[in-house]
Amino acid sequence: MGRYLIRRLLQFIPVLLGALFLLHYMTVVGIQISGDPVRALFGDNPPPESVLAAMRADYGLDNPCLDRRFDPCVAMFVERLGQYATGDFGIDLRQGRPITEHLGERFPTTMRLALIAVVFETVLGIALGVLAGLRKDRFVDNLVRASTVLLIAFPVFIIGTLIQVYVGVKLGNWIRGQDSMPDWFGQMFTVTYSADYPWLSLILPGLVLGAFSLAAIARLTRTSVIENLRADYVRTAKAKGMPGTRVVGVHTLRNSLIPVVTYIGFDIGNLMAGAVVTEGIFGVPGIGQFVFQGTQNKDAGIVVGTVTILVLVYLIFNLVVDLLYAVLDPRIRYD
Amino acid sequence: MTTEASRPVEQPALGESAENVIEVTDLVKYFPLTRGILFKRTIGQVRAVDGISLQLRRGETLGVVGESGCGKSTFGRLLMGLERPTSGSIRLLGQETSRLNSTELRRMRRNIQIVLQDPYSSLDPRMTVGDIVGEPFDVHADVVPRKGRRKAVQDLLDVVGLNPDHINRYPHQFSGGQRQRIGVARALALKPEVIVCDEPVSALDVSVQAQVVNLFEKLQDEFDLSYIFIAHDLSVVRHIADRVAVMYLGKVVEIGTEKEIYEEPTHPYTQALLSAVPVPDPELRGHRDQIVLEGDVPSPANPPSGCRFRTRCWKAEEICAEQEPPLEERSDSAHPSACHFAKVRDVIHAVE
Amino acid sequence: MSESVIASQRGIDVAALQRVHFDRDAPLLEVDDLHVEFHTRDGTAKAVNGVSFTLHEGETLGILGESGCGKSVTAQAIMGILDIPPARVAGGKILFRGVDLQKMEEKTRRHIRANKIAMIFQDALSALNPVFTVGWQLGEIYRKHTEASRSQAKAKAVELLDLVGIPAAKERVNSFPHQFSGGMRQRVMIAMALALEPDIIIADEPTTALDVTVQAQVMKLLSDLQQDYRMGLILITHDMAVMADVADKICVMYAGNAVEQADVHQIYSRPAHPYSKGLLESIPRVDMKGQELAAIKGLPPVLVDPPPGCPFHPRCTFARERCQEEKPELYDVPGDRRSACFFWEEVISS
Amino acid sequence: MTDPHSLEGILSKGEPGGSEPGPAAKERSRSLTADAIYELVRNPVFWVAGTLVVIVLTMAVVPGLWANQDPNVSAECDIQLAQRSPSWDRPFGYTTQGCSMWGAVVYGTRNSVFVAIAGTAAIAVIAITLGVIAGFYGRWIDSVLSRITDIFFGLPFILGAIILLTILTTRTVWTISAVITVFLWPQMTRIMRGATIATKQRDFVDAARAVGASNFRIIRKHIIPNSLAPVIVIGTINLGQLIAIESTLTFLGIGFQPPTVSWGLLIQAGAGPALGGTTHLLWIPCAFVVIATLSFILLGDVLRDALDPRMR
Repeated sequence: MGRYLIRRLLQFIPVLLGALFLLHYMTVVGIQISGDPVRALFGDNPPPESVLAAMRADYGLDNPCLDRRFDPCVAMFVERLGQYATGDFGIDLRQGRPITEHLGERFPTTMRLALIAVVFETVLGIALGVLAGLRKDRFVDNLVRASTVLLIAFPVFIIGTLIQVYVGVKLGNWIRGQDSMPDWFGQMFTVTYSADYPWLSLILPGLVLGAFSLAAIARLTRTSVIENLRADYVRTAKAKGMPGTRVVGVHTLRNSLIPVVTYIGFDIGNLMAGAVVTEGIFGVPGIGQFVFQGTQNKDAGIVVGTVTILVLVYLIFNLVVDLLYAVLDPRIRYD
Repeated sequence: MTTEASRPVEQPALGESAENVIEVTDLVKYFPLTRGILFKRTIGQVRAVDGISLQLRRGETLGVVGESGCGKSTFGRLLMGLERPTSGSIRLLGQETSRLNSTELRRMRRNIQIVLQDPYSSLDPRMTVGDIVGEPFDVHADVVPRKGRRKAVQDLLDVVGLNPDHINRYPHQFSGGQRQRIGVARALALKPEVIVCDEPVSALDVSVQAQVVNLFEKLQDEFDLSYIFIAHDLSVVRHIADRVAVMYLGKVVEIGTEKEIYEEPTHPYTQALLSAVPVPDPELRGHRDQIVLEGDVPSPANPPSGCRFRTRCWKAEEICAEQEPPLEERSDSAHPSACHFAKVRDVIHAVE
Repeated sequence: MSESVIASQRGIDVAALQRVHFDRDAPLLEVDDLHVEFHTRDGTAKAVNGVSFTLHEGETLGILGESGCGKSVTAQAIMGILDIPPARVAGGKILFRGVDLQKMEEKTRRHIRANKIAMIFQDALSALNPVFTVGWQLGEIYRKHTEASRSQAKAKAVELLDLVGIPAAKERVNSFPHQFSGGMRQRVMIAMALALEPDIIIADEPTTALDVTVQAQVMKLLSDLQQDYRMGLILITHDMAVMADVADKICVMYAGNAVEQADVHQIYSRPAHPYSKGLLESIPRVDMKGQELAAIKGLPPVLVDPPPGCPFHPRCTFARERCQEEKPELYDVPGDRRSACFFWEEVISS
Repeated sequence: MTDPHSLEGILSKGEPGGSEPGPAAKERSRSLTADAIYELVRNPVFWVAGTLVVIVLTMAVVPGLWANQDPNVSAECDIQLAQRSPSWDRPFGYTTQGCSMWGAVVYGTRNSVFVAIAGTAAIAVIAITLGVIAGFYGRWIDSVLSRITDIFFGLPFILGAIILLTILTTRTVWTISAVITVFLWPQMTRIMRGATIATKQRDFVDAARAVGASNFRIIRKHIIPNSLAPVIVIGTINLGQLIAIESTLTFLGIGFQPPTVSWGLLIQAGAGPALGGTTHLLWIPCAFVVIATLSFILLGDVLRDALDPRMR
C-alpha cells in the first residue's frame, strides 16, 4: 500500500502541472487568436483605449507574448503558478473582486447540490444495475437497459429545461395551488432555487444533475455484476454453502463495485460541467452558475479562475478515488 | 554469479560439423524488470535464459522440457529471432543469426519456422486459411510465383491432412486440432530445415493430441525436418524426441539421448521431474520411486547462488551453494549433467 | 463432521440439516440416471445424459473424459451449483446417505455443501476471490456454518493452512490469493474443502493447471488426507495417468454419456469400450518408448446435435450399421463392470 | 484440453475458450465481418436506429429533401407568426423568429451533424495513428503519449471547452470541431492503444513475424483489422454524444451564434418562452437532439453486440 500511495502521489504532481499548463496554454492561444478578453467584454461599445490599456495592465494581460501566436508564454505560466500557490486565482473583470471570494460564498450551495446528485446517482444507479444484472434478460433488465439508454441520450441541459417547464412550472404550479399540500412539498417541484428552502428546492436540480451518471452507473454496475456472477469464485462461494444473498451481496458486489468506483472519480468532472448547466437553468447561486454567467458575459477572468480551481478539485478527487480503488482491490495495492 | 553465468560449458566435441543445423553457445536472455513513476527504469533482470549451449543435428528431434518459467519458450523464441539475445551466439546452418538486421532475419526465416502453442490465438481470425497459410509467400514473394500460390497452399493443406477445398474458410470454422494443422502448414510453406515446436499439442485433447503428434512424425520423415520440440509433457517428449535437454531456471541441467535422460537420469531435478510424471498403469501404483519435491521454484529474477536447484535438492551440500556445477560428463554420468553429485537413478520403472 | 458437533450448534439453518434423517447404512453417494440439459441459442444440449454411479466411504471414484464430455457438469449437479438457467437437471436422483438432494429445500441443501460434500476447482486463481484474504475466505465457512466468531474462524483458518502444508501459516493467512504460487493456491482450495471435514470431496481437474512436480505434491496431499479422514473422493480429470495413480473405480464419459464403468485395473488392462481403449492407446507413456500413437480419428460431437445411435460410432473402429441406428445401453459385463457398446466382448478380447 | 468453464465447453462451437468443437458444419464460409453483418440484420434495433441515422444524415446533407422553408432565407420567415403554436396546417408551429419550426430544425441539422462527423473523424484518425504507434512500439513513445493523455484526462472536457470557447470569439463549425477534437482525442487514443496491445500479444502476431512479415505489414494486416472494433463502436456512440455536446455548448452561449441555425440555438431561444407556456419552442428541437443522439448510441450498441460477442 505504501509504495502504491507514494507512486500515486508522485504521479499526481506532473499531471497537476500538466493540466494547469494546458489550461494556461489554451487561454493564451485563445487570446493570441481572438484578441484580448478585455476588449471582448465591452462588445460594440468600447471605452477609450487608455481605459482598456489600464484594465489590461490590471489583469496582467499586457504581456507582449500574448501578441505572438502559439507562444506558450512560459514566464507568464510560472508567474501564475506563484499566484495560485498564494491562493490568488485572479479577479472577475467587471467588479474586480477576487474569484476565491465569490467561490467562498457560493461553495455551500454547490456542495448541497452535488451531494444530492451523488447520493441519488450512486444509490439508485447501483441498485438498478444490480437488479438488472441479477435478472439478466428478464423484464426488469430490459426496462433498465432501455431507460438508461434513453437517459444517456438526453443532454443535461435538455433534461433540465424540460423538467423545469413540465415539472417545475406545470406540475409544480398545480401542487402549489392545492391548499391541502404543505408548503414545503411544493418547493420540491421548484422552478428556481429558493434560499428559504436550501435543501428542498435543490432536489429537482440535483436529480437533473445526477441523471446522466445514474444511467451510466446503472449500466456499468449491470455489466460488472453479470461478469462477476460468471466468475469462478462465485461458484466457489456457492460450493462453500453460502446463502444466495451472501453470494451476491458479499462475493459478487464487492468485486463489481471496483469499476464503478473508478467511474465515480471520473464522473466528478461530469458533475462539475453538469453543475454549470443545471445551476444556470435553475438559477442556483452556486459555483456552476458563476461560470455560467461568466460565459454569458464573456468574463474570461471568472471562467479561467473558477475552472482552474475546479480542475484542482477534480484532480484531488481523482487521487482520493484512486486510493479508494486500492483499498477495494488488493491486486492494485500489492503490485 | 552474473559473471559465472557466461562461463563456457563443455560439450561433446562436435565442432563445426555440418551435421549440426543449429549450434547455440552461451545463449543468454535477460528481461529487464522495470519500475517507474513517470518513466520506467530498470531495477533488475529476469534471467529467462542464462547460458545455454547445445546443438541440433540434421533430421533429429531435440526435446526441451522443463516446468513453467524455466525459460524453454524464451529459448524457442530466441532461436526464431522473435527475441534478441542479451549475449551468446546462435548459428543456424553455420550462419550467425543473433545479430542479423531485419532483411537478413527475413531470409533466415526460410530455414527455421515455428509452431505455436495456442491454436486459437495463433491464427488471425480475420484471415482465411488460404491467406494464413499463404502469408509466407506474400512476404517472400520469390518463393512461389503469384499464380501458383493458391495451388501451393492447397498442396500444403493436403500434406497436413486438411481438405484443400477449405482454403476459403476462416479459422473459427475449424476445431483445435485442425487449427494446429493449419499452423503446421504455415510453418512448412517456406520448406524450412528446422521447425521450433513450442508446446504444439498441450492445448489439445488427448485423442486429438495423438493425431497431431503423428503428423509431426510423418512430416519429419517426408521433408527431412529437424525439430526443437519444447513441451512440459514428458511423455509426449519421450515419444517424439531423439535427444532431450532438461531445463531449470534458465539453464540446461541435463542433456542426452532420450534413453539416457529417461532410463538413466543423473541430475536430481530430472529424476524428480520424471518420478513426478504419473504413469497410466494402476498396477504400478506404489511400486514406483516417487520423489516429491519440497517448496516452489525460486524467482528467475533472483536465482540461488551456485547450483540453482540446491534449494529444493535432497543431495545439496555446501559446495552446491558455492560452485555452479558445469554441464559436463562425469564419473557417474555418461552424458552431460550439471550436478556435482550426478549419479544414475531409474525413477520411471517399477521398483520392488 | 459428526452429528454431535452439529447438535451443539445454534441457529435455524443448522437445525434444518439436523431434521434430515440420513441413512447411515446407505451408500455415501448414489447418482441414478442423472440428466442435465443446457438451453442454448442453437438448441438443447444434453450435457449429462443418464449417468449413474455409487460412491462408498474411503473410496475414490474417477470420472474420466475429454473437455465437454459433461464430467464437470455432473459434479456441479451433485453440488447443486449449476447455473439455472441455462442449465436444468432434467431427471434422475442424487442420493446422499439415502436422502434425495434434489428434493431437499435449498436452505437445507446449502448446508450439505461444505458440511457433507465439498468441492475443489481446477483453477485456484480464479476460484478464489481476489479481493479477500485467504484467511477470510477460509474463516467464512466456519462463521456461516458454525457459530464460530471471527477470531475463532481465523484461528481455524491458520490450522487448516498448516494442515495442508503451507509454511508460515500464521502470516500467510492474511495474504491475498494472488500472492501465492499456483501449488500453494491449490493447497488453499484443498484446505477450504476440508474445513468442515466433509464426507465427500469432489475434485474437478485439481492439478491440470499445475506443473508435474507440483501436481505430484498436490495429489499426494489429497490422497493422504482422503485416507486420514476416510472420505469419499470423486476425482474428475482428463488425465489417464493421474487417474491410474489414485482411482479405485472409474466412470468414463463421452459426449454426456457414461460409456464404461469398471474397476481401475480392469479399465487399464482390458477396456470394454472402444473409446476407453482408444484413449489408452493414444497416450504416450513416460516409462515406455512406443510406436506410432493410435489416435482416435475425428472429433467429439457437438452436444446440441449428436449423431444418431451410439454417440461414438463416427469415430469408432468397431462400428457396424447397428451402431448408427440404435443407442447402446450400459450392458453388464462380467466382473462387475458395465460398457455401453454392443460389441464389448469383441473390444475386450481384441 | 482442460475442461474450462463447463458451460462454455458445451455451448461453444469454435469460439476461443471453448473446447474441442465439432466439425465445422456450415459449408459456406463466413468471415467475422460477415458474421457481424448477419447478427446485425437480424436485430430490429439495428433497423430502427439505422433508419433514423440515415434520415438525420440526409437532413444534414440535403435538407431541401425534407423541408421547403429555409430559415436562412429571411423571406421565408414572418415575424408576425413568431412563436405561433402547432396547428393542422403547420404541425410544428413557428419559431421565435417566425420561421417554420420544421424548416428550422431540418436546416439546423447540418451544423450539429457536421460538428459531430468532423470531430469524430479527426479523433479517429489521431487515435488510430497514435494508438497504434504507442501500443505497437511501446517503450518511451508509449510512456510519453500515456503521460500526455493523463494530463488531458486531468481536464474535464466541458470545463476545458468552456474556457477555450469563452476566449475564442470566432466560433464556426471548424473551431467547434477543433475544440472537441482537442479534448476528446485522448479517450479514443487510449482505447486504440489498449486494443493494439491486446492484439499484439496474440500469437498470430508472433506467427506473422516468424514468417518474416515486416512491422508495417503486421500493423496493416493484423493489428489494425483486429483492433478496430472498439474504435468503430465508440466512434458511432461518439457521433451521438458530439451532437449532444455541440448543442450543450451552444446552449451555454459558447457554441454557434445567431443568426446561424442550429438545434442548440433553437433550444436556447425556446427555453424562456416555454416557461411562459409556448412549449413547442422547447420540446420540438429537444426531441430532434435526443432522437439523433439516441439513434447513434443505439447503432453503436448493436454494433458492439455484433462485433464483439463477448461484450454481449
